[in-house]
Amino acid sequence: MDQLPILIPLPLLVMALVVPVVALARPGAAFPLTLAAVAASATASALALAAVLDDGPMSYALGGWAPPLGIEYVVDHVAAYVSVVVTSVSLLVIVGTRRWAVREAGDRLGPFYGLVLLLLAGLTGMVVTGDLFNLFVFLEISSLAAYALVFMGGRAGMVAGFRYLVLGTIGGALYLLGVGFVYFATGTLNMADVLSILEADSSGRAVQAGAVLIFTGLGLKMALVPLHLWLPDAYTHAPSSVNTLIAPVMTKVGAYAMLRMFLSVFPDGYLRDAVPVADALLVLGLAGIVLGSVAAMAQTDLRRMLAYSSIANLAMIAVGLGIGTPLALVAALLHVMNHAVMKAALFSSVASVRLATGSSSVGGLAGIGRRMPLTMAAFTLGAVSMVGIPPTAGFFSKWYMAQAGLQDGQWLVAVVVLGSSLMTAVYLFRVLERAYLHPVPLVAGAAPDAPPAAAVQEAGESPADVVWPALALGLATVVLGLLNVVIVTRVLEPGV
Amino acid sequence: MVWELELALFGLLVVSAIVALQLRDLIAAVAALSVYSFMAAALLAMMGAVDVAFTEAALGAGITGVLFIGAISLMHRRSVD
Amino acid sequence: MTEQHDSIILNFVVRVLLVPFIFVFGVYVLVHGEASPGGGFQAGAIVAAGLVLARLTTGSEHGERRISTRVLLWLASAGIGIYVLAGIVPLLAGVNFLDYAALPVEWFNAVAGHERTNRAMGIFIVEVGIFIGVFSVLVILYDHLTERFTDD
Amino acid sequence: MKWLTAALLLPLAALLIYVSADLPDRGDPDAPANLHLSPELVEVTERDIEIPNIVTAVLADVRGYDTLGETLVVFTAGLAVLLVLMRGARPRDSGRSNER
Amino acid sequence: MIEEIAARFPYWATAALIVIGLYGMIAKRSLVKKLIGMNILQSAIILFFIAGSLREGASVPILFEEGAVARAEDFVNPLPHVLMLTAIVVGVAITGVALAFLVRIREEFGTLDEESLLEQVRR
Repeated sequence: MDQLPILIPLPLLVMALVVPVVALARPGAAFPLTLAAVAASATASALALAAVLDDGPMSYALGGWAPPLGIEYVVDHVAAYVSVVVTSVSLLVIVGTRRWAVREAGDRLGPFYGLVLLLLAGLTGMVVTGDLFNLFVFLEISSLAAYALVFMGGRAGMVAGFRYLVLGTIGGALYLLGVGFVYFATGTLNMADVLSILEADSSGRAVQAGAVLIFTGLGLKMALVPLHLWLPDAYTHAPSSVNTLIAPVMTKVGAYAMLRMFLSVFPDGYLRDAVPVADALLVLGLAGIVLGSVAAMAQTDLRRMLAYSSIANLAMIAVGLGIGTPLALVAALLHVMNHAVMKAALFSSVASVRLATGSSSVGGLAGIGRRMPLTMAAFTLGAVSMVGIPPTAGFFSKWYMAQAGLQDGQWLVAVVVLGSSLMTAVYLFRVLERAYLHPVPLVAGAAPDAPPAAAVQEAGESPADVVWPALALGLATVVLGLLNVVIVTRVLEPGV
Repeated sequence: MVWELELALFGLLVVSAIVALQLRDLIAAVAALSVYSFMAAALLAMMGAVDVAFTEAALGAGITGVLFIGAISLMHRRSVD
Repeated sequence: MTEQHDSIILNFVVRVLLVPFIFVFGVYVLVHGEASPGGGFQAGAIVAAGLVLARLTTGSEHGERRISTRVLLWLASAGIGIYVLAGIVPLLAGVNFLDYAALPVEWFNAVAGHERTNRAMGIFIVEVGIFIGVFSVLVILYDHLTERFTDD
Repeated sequence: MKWLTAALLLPLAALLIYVSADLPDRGDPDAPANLHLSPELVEVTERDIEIPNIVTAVLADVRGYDTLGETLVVFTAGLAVLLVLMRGARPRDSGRSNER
Repeated sequence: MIEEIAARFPYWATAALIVIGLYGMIAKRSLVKKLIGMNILQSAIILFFIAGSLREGASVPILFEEGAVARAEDFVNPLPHVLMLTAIVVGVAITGVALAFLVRIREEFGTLDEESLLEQVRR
């Protein structure tokens, strides 16, 4: 049981090496092997979470070299929690997108699933690591895999993938540069060690510059507002098997890395008093919520709409970090999970709709609610949670966030959070209205980019292995909403 | 080490970086990039980082240059900037 | 890039004199990486460069010299697999991941189980794994970058 | 566009140069980075690892997990190239996956 | 003045290189030039780390004499070297993938000019 921390990324790493080779001979084996690895990793994460809840944070010295010298894995409440979220959401998503993967990757299933595993290995590695440079290495693994997977998505995906690569590399380089400044000021790379040295003496411009550069780099990776330009195209044009996976988990881990900087790298209050990072996050976050929501309202393609809504929701997490009180951090962390689950539900159901009708435009959805009741039920649950209506999970993170804002005297936060709920309602309920209340069009070409009406008329429900993961994610928003008190008091509050 | 020599090399490095970015002929630009990498490797060796210098020469200058040329030779050589 | 150069002299110089020398140098860099600059990454790059040089002079249309992507992928997986195994074996022995001191390499030295030697041995094993992995991935990269033709 | 970029990058340049005044002098033996971990690494290499090249020892053993991650980056690159360029995998579905 | 230059010039030079590289990545329209800028940026960061790890009067981090007691002050700080070895390899991997993207984009669009690519996609 002492070995639990390494067992979180290890199955993914090992299987990433095995899958491409096995798939050369038996392409059909790629999917079950991938699934087994992700399931193993999810199990390890869950066990780690249980162990942390019982015995407190775990530290693991890789190679047996004691921490400041070697690399350390730190599994505390927050890390175990995020790792459980990432692995279990991706488990469901991978099941649900199998058909898309077969269609989109064709005879390249081996490399495809290898990259998916490496992406997840990178993300889980980032989550549990306690070393600044190790974070960079795993960040690059997951980013590189994501660039290639996005690039797979046809002509537009190619351009989006290349731009993603250029901007993502700039983000990685700025992060590395920031780590360099911190290293030259403190002489160490271990997060806990950096913290203790900075607590003794945190004066000096080098650390300030390091903090600014690290947050700019991570801001690029998590698509904070002026740096979000890569995200809409990448999410829209990525293949369905890919955006369903990266939209829920990828940027969330970037946000988590930022939170890590707050919690265990820079001393308490340093990012507020010595460098204006927290204020910048607050302002940019508020701007991002507004801009993302407004842009989402203007979209006619579901995937692009959800991409802009992702920007708004990530900005909400940034707002939580910017306020910086324990309550706000709890709200941000809760939103990390909630948004991962509901975005996965929404993207999965969009993938299911595209599988049946071949289109993801809002215009083409008329009457789809009766044709594909289960898929649209999942979509509705995700949408309701996204808007933030009480029994669902989305309500609680927004509620905590507004409360944290009011407590801190930032009434603007509460206003913007409430406003974002209204705007989300506008763009998502428009979809629901069309899906449930409009009749199926009888004339082809009712909307310019709609599929032929026949496609919607003939569309039945997608196969069970596509629908049920989406529905499970949709139901999870309700379950997690009901369980939120337990999650907050047992997992999050001890963690921040 | 004599720091003036390092300073001179750094100056050359900046010049070759600008040249690599401004050349219109892509093969020439890649050649300039290789020159840049080799000078960086020399500088790294001067600063006592022999392992890094070796790697930069083998991977950064060698392999990167080969991959660039391999990819570009299939394309138009002129860039529009 | 793949047209055949029919110069016998070029062919001879490169394939008989230069490439074997580069390969030997690469292996030297790998084996000597523990005492002097060098190691798996550099050796992999050098040997891959040697192979690329051979491809450049003689053209890669000739099937004889091609190592297929299939084999290269196997090699890459196996090479990095060696590294991961060097981490997992200590894990099975009950100590932390990548703790080379627990590697079962006593057969190598008479002073059985001496930790210092074990670690050196572990490093060597790992470097060999890196070498194989880096070499094969670089050749995959080169092959696929240069093999696709556009019509102009 | 070019001028906009330049306008964005000049503050960065100014920041980097402004901050450099606070970095340790070139070759300063008392810089934090030279005092904190580097002596331990030399000691540990001499005591626990039977190879003379400190960089190799630290690379492959003390920070061996970083190096494992690094080889995985290389492997990722290999898989990425296969996914993008593998022959026989013509983008026959690019039209379909590209519809808006 | 001279001392100031002697103590700081590596940082200034690497700052200049970083900015040049970023400029190439953002402002250049040719995708190949963007990648050249990316390589300049990566090398600049490597130089930055190594320049910061210098130690006056220290030698290459290799223990030459077996058995002789090594004094830590005799060696350059090895940790940045290790980190930068990793960074170089990561950089080459990214460059390789980016070049694969280029080849594929060239095949599909017939151009590597960013403006005309975006135009073609928007159409």
